Amino acid sequence: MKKTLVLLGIAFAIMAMAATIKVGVVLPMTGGISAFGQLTWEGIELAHEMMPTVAGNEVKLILLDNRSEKTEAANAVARAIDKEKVVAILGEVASSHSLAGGAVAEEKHTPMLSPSSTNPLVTQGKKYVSRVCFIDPFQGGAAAVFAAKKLNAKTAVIFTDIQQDYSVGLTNFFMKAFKKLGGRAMQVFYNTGDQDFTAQISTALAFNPDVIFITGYYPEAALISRQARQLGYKGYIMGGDGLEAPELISIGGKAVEGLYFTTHFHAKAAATPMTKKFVAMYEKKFKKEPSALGALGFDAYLILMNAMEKVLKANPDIVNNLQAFRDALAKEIRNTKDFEGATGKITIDKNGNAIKSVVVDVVKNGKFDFAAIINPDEIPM
Amino acid sequence: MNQGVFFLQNLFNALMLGGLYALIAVGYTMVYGILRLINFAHGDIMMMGVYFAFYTAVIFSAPPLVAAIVAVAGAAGLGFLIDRIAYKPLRNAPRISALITAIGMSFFLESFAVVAFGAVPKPFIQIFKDKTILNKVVMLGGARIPLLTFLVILLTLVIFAVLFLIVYKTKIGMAMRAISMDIPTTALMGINVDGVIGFTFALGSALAAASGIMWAMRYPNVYPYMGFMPGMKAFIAAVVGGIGSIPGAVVGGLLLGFIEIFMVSYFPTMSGYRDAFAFIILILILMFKPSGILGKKSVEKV
Amino acid sequence: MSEDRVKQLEEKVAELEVEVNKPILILDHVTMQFGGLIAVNDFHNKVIKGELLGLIGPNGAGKTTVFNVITGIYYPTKGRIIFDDIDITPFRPYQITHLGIARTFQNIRLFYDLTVLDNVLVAQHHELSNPDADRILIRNGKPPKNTKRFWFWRAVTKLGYISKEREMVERAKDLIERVGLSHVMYEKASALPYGEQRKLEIARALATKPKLLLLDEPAAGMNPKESEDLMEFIRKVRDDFNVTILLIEHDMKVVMGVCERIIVMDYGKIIAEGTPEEIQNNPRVIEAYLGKEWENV
Amino acid sequence: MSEEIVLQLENLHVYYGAIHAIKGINVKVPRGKIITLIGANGAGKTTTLSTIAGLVKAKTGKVVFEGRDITNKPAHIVNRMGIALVPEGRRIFPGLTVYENLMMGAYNRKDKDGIERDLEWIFQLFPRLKERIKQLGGTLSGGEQQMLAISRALMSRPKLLMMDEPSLGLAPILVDEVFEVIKKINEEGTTILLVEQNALGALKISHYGYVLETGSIVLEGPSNELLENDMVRKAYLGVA
Amino acid sequence: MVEKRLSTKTQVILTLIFILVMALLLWWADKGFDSYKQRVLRLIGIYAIMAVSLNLINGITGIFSLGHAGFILVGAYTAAILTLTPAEKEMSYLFGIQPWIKNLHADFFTATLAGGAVAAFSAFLIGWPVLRLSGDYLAIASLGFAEIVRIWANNALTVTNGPLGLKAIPEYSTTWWIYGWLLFTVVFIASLVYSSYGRALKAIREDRIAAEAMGINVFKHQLMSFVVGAFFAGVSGSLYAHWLTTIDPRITTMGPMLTFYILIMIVLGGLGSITGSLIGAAVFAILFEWLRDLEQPFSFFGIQVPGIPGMRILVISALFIAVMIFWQRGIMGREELTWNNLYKWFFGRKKEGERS
Repeated sequence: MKKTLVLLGIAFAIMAMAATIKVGVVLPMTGGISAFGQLTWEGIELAHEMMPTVAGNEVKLILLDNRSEKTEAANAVARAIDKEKVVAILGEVASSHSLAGGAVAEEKHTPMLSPSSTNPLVTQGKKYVSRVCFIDPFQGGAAAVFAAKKLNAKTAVIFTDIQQDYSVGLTNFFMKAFKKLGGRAMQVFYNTGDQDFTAQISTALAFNPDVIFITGYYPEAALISRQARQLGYKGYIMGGDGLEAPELISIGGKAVEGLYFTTHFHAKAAATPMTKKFVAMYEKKFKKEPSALGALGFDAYLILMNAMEKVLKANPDIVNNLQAFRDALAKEIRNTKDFEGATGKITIDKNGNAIKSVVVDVVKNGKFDFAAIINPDEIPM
Repeated sequence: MNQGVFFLQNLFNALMLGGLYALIAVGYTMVYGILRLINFAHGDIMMMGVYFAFYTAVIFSAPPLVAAIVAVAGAAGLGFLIDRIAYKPLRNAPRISALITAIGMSFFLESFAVVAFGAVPKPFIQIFKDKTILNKVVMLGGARIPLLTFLVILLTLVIFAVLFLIVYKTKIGMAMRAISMDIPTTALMGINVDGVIGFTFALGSALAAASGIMWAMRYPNVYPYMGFMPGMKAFIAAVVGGIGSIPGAVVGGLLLGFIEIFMVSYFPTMSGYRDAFAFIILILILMFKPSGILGKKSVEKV
Repeated sequence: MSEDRVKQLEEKVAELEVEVNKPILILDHVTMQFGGLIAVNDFHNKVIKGELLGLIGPNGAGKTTVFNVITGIYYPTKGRIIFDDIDITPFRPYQITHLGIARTFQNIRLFYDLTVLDNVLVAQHHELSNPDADRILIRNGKPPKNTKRFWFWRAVTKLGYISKEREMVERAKDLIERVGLSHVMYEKASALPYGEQRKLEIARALATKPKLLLLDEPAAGMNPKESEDLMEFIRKVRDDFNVTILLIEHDMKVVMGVCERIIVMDYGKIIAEGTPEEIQNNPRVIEAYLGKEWENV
Repeated sequence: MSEEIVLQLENLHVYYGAIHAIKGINVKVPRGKIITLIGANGAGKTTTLSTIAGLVKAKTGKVVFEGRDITNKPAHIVNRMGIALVPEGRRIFPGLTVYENLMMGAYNRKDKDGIERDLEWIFQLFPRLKERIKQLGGTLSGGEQQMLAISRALMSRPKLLMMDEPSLGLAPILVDEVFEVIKKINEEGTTILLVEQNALGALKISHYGYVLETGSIVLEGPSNELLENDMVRKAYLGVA
Repeated sequence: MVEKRLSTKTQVILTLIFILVMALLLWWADKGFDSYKQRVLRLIGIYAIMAVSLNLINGITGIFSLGHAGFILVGAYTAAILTLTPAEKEMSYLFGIQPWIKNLHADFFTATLAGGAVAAFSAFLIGWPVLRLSGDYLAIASLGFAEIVRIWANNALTVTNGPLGLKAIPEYSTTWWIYGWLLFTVVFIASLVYSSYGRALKAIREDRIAAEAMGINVFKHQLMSFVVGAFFAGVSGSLYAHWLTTIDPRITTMGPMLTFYILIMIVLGGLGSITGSLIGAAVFAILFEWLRDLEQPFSFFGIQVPGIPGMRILVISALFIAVMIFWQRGIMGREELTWNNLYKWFFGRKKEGERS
């Protein structure tokens, strides 16, 4: 009798200890940039399937849509923190949303980990907001180095999506670096959702560029490449991480063959064991090639879990003190060092930015292939 | 590229874009012509039509032509249904109510597409492969012109002619014109007004799907919000040309296509303002000739 | 007497007549053209202060267009319109109203979602808020109506507004009483029966304090009994409110019964002018408009 | 004398929102006759015709046409059964030609020869329309528009022709002409239900009349008797 | 017959009591609510200002404007540029900054006023061409102007920082600021609407030709309504910017979508009803957050339903269409929730019998 009671007591104690940890995921699942949200969510879901518990506690993901709107981006973060009582937030995708949501997270002392917001301002001056991706000055510099040194380009035309802060920022950083490396550059603008770029391309061709650098996202980039090739452009086409999506190839077709873009990972480049595992799992579950956004979402989840595990191991009872848990977690995320994620070895510095190499991919035979790797020290800052 | 070739190239680019605008605008203008309703959902019907084609081709591996026919028929049915469910109950309501409902319908179709098809863009090119003859490029005086451009221009002309015949030479066309003037009296003539309006919606929506497919062949990127901007521009084209007038829609579409392409080509620094051009033209036209280039002036009876 | 002398005397008489029968409104060779259609063709006539003038003619003869030209809704193709010694041709409708011409419409145009009281109050708004008509009056050497300045801010802050508002309401209620609509004071205009809507429209026009009142088919849709009441009402309005009235009407009984002078239009032109008796016996009018039935009434 | 009743209204009630516009009226229209409804504006005359034509829905009561219940049938069905309405204010299609306007009336007819014959008949009735066959409806004068509206209704070969205020807004000289035409059409075999404010004219040509006041029938009888009726004379004929 | 009504004195006292009670409630909410609820509460206040101001233009005056987002944008940018310090601006403008823009600085209240004023001035300029049109054309032209303004903001890098938008705007919009401005908005617009100006505006809505024949300078009054509406739209823009702390000229942030949302609010509340707009704004803001539960996985009679993102907007748009079809007048119609109407509601039932 006594024995059973003791056993029951132990069982209860274990149950009490094994709490459910809630993690908020705030993404644009609908609206203008919902594609990014949905791709990121695939990676997060996958990682959650792979690692559904941390230190014996179940992790519950709460997905909140922000309809690609700023108002909602901020509201959803507030809701996750106050209503859902989440320990941490994964998100958001677009830098402008991360800025709106990040302000709320910072105010409420809740860690927020963005998978793919590359604008430097997102983490600037904040203690609780971090990211697992590199920042734009870094990426723009790497792309300029690749264009000038590896492709020997002297002239570049940059296609800027005037509606995307990401694109405008990246353009700015690329131009600065490219000019520093002795190149000449010119800019043309387009708008998100544009379908016809023949006018800009005709203008660009008059400049006779060695390289066309597209700083926007893949839907337009695929069309720009197609139309540029149709209009007889023979030079290089390059882009940033916004180009990485299987649709670049399916929409762009032959036109994107030989296109280079900077990105976060490639199976061949940063051969961590996790990369292979991620690719295999992703292809099994979604029956398609993984996307960079998916990989970043995947890494964001894992880095969060990694930090959580450390916090919980040091102090298992912290589960019961939400605010202490959040504070400790925010600090721990910034202690991440050489974490082996799907996108390579990731270190998060004390400002909350990830330090990692930039990978350059090339489209070859209708597939993304590894082309080069640019390390942080190569970039003129 | 020399100036002549540059101009020729842009000329055909403009014809292509303008032709596509015109095709979408014709559907807009027909519905407006008879109901005085700005069917904000028109661009979204076009989007649905493209999805119909995409899924018919992907799931049933149907040949492109079959997929196109299914899409056109599906969109026609959808247009008819939308009219029955959302617009018909509001026939006698203030026009503003119908306009607001149309905005709601546009939201609805977009979010329906997000939920049902996902927001990740789908590559339309999977159906109409790169090797399709339409994507072949013709050299013309140094300019490179895809065959599709000629098809769009040809189809715009054909559709315009067919519509002209329907509206001016058939009984149902006469009924459509009568409805645009006076609905109850048309009903008194023994004409099933809702039937004729439904037919107009179906026809306009079928046109939207047809132009949507061509749009997707040119810009092979299918996503739930793809209808918004073309829809908006086509609407502007319809107003600029004279809303309610089919030749006006064609003129307006071409004009818009020309201005957009040529402004961006010859003033590349202005390309960020590209969408603003459309609105500036719209406002200028509304200021100086509110009934549009080919529209008839209507005098308010006092 | 020489012919010159006769002429001189005639001119003298005419001058004296002008003194007595001073015209309040002169339509000076007014032509209104819409595209190819000439709706009003060289209309040249006047309205004498205090008279009750009728304008008749077949449908499409251009009667309502004459009203629209007078009230500034249309700008005439040719000609001038002089009201109370001021050339009002280029003025906007609201300015013309402010100078003292009010009208009703063929198809009643009330503010249907507003109460009867509010309908009348709307007509008083311009007196307080419209300084630009004052400027016209001053420019033409007439006394201004002393529009309140900063009326907008008074209305918002209610400073110096409430007493004026009360005054306005009193005046409106008084007017409504005088036209016999006080039992429906707080009803929406849309809830009124047809006849009362007509009366309300006239009351609303009177609330603008007009010198000249234009009535566009006031008896339309009334039965003979109602029409008779209306005639009484129109005469009463003219006398009580001291206005000149110009009316378009189809109901010959009303026109013949109430008007002192009648102008007949056909195809945009004046084809006859005179007293009711003269009109009834004018062969041109009988042929174009009245038909034989009226010949011997 | 037993007459065949073409149209019968049985205890018809119609509401516009909260307004009770028609309060239980009973009307019979025998074949081959002209029946008139007279009354002041707002008495419910137009509402009655609109309800029969299917433009307005009845709350209770029945509309029976040739033995069939047609209450609240849609307007185009009612028209196809053989009832044509010449609406108040003529309502011709201003942007269609005179010919197209006439063809709108014959929209549901398939008999080309019959249409041809009826056109001839109409041009005999209104020679002026023939002259203006290619003109747009909107360019006609008021009287011509009224003729066109009547002709358009006749083009559907109606068994019952309803007319709403055909004399409204016409010059006195034209009013007589219109009544003449109505009489003529009736004499050629069409049953007519006529709504008029011009009570004198209407009663002169009709066989039987109903007097409507605020939605109810207050008086009915053969037209010549109504012409003599004191109440009618006072209220509607303007004769003291 | 005399209308049943409360005396003015009673109404004033009741109103003052109501404002006091609301202030107490707000004070309690400000202390007791978690930040999420507070955010929604503040958003309701901002939406309410937007809705009431658009309602003045659309509902009261009958100008069917679809350009409200443009005025909100102008107000938001003006105010944000003013409250950001020159140093902060220097840092965030990547493409350089016009020196005169850089050196502008003001406190929050002045900035908000300036936001309203610049919005009002832009309405004054835009009004000249737009208000010459009517109906659908006016709607489209105003939408066009709002888009032109937005596209300009997107391209004028050295003034607005282009698509990068303005970030790190101080979070000045407290509950008190927002509801203080809301009170001012409602009082201002209500006293305008319930004056001879308001009657004139309604007359224009009902029939502009008849209104002009009544001596009303239709254009001037429409312009006045447009300018006043735009002023408060600008104010709401400033509050919005200082609530969100970051703004950009994106189509989803300040584009037609925002106008459509406000339109939904005022139609839901009842076009032409100020209190209806307040209710509409609250219903809209709360509904969007409340319906989030639809997007979470839930069990429905034992069946597990996976969370589907997008269900909210799908349900809301379907609901909205249903409202338009079955309940066109919205919650309040053109009526107001006034003391008199409440009084009539509760005690005035006999009224219909009284009239003969």
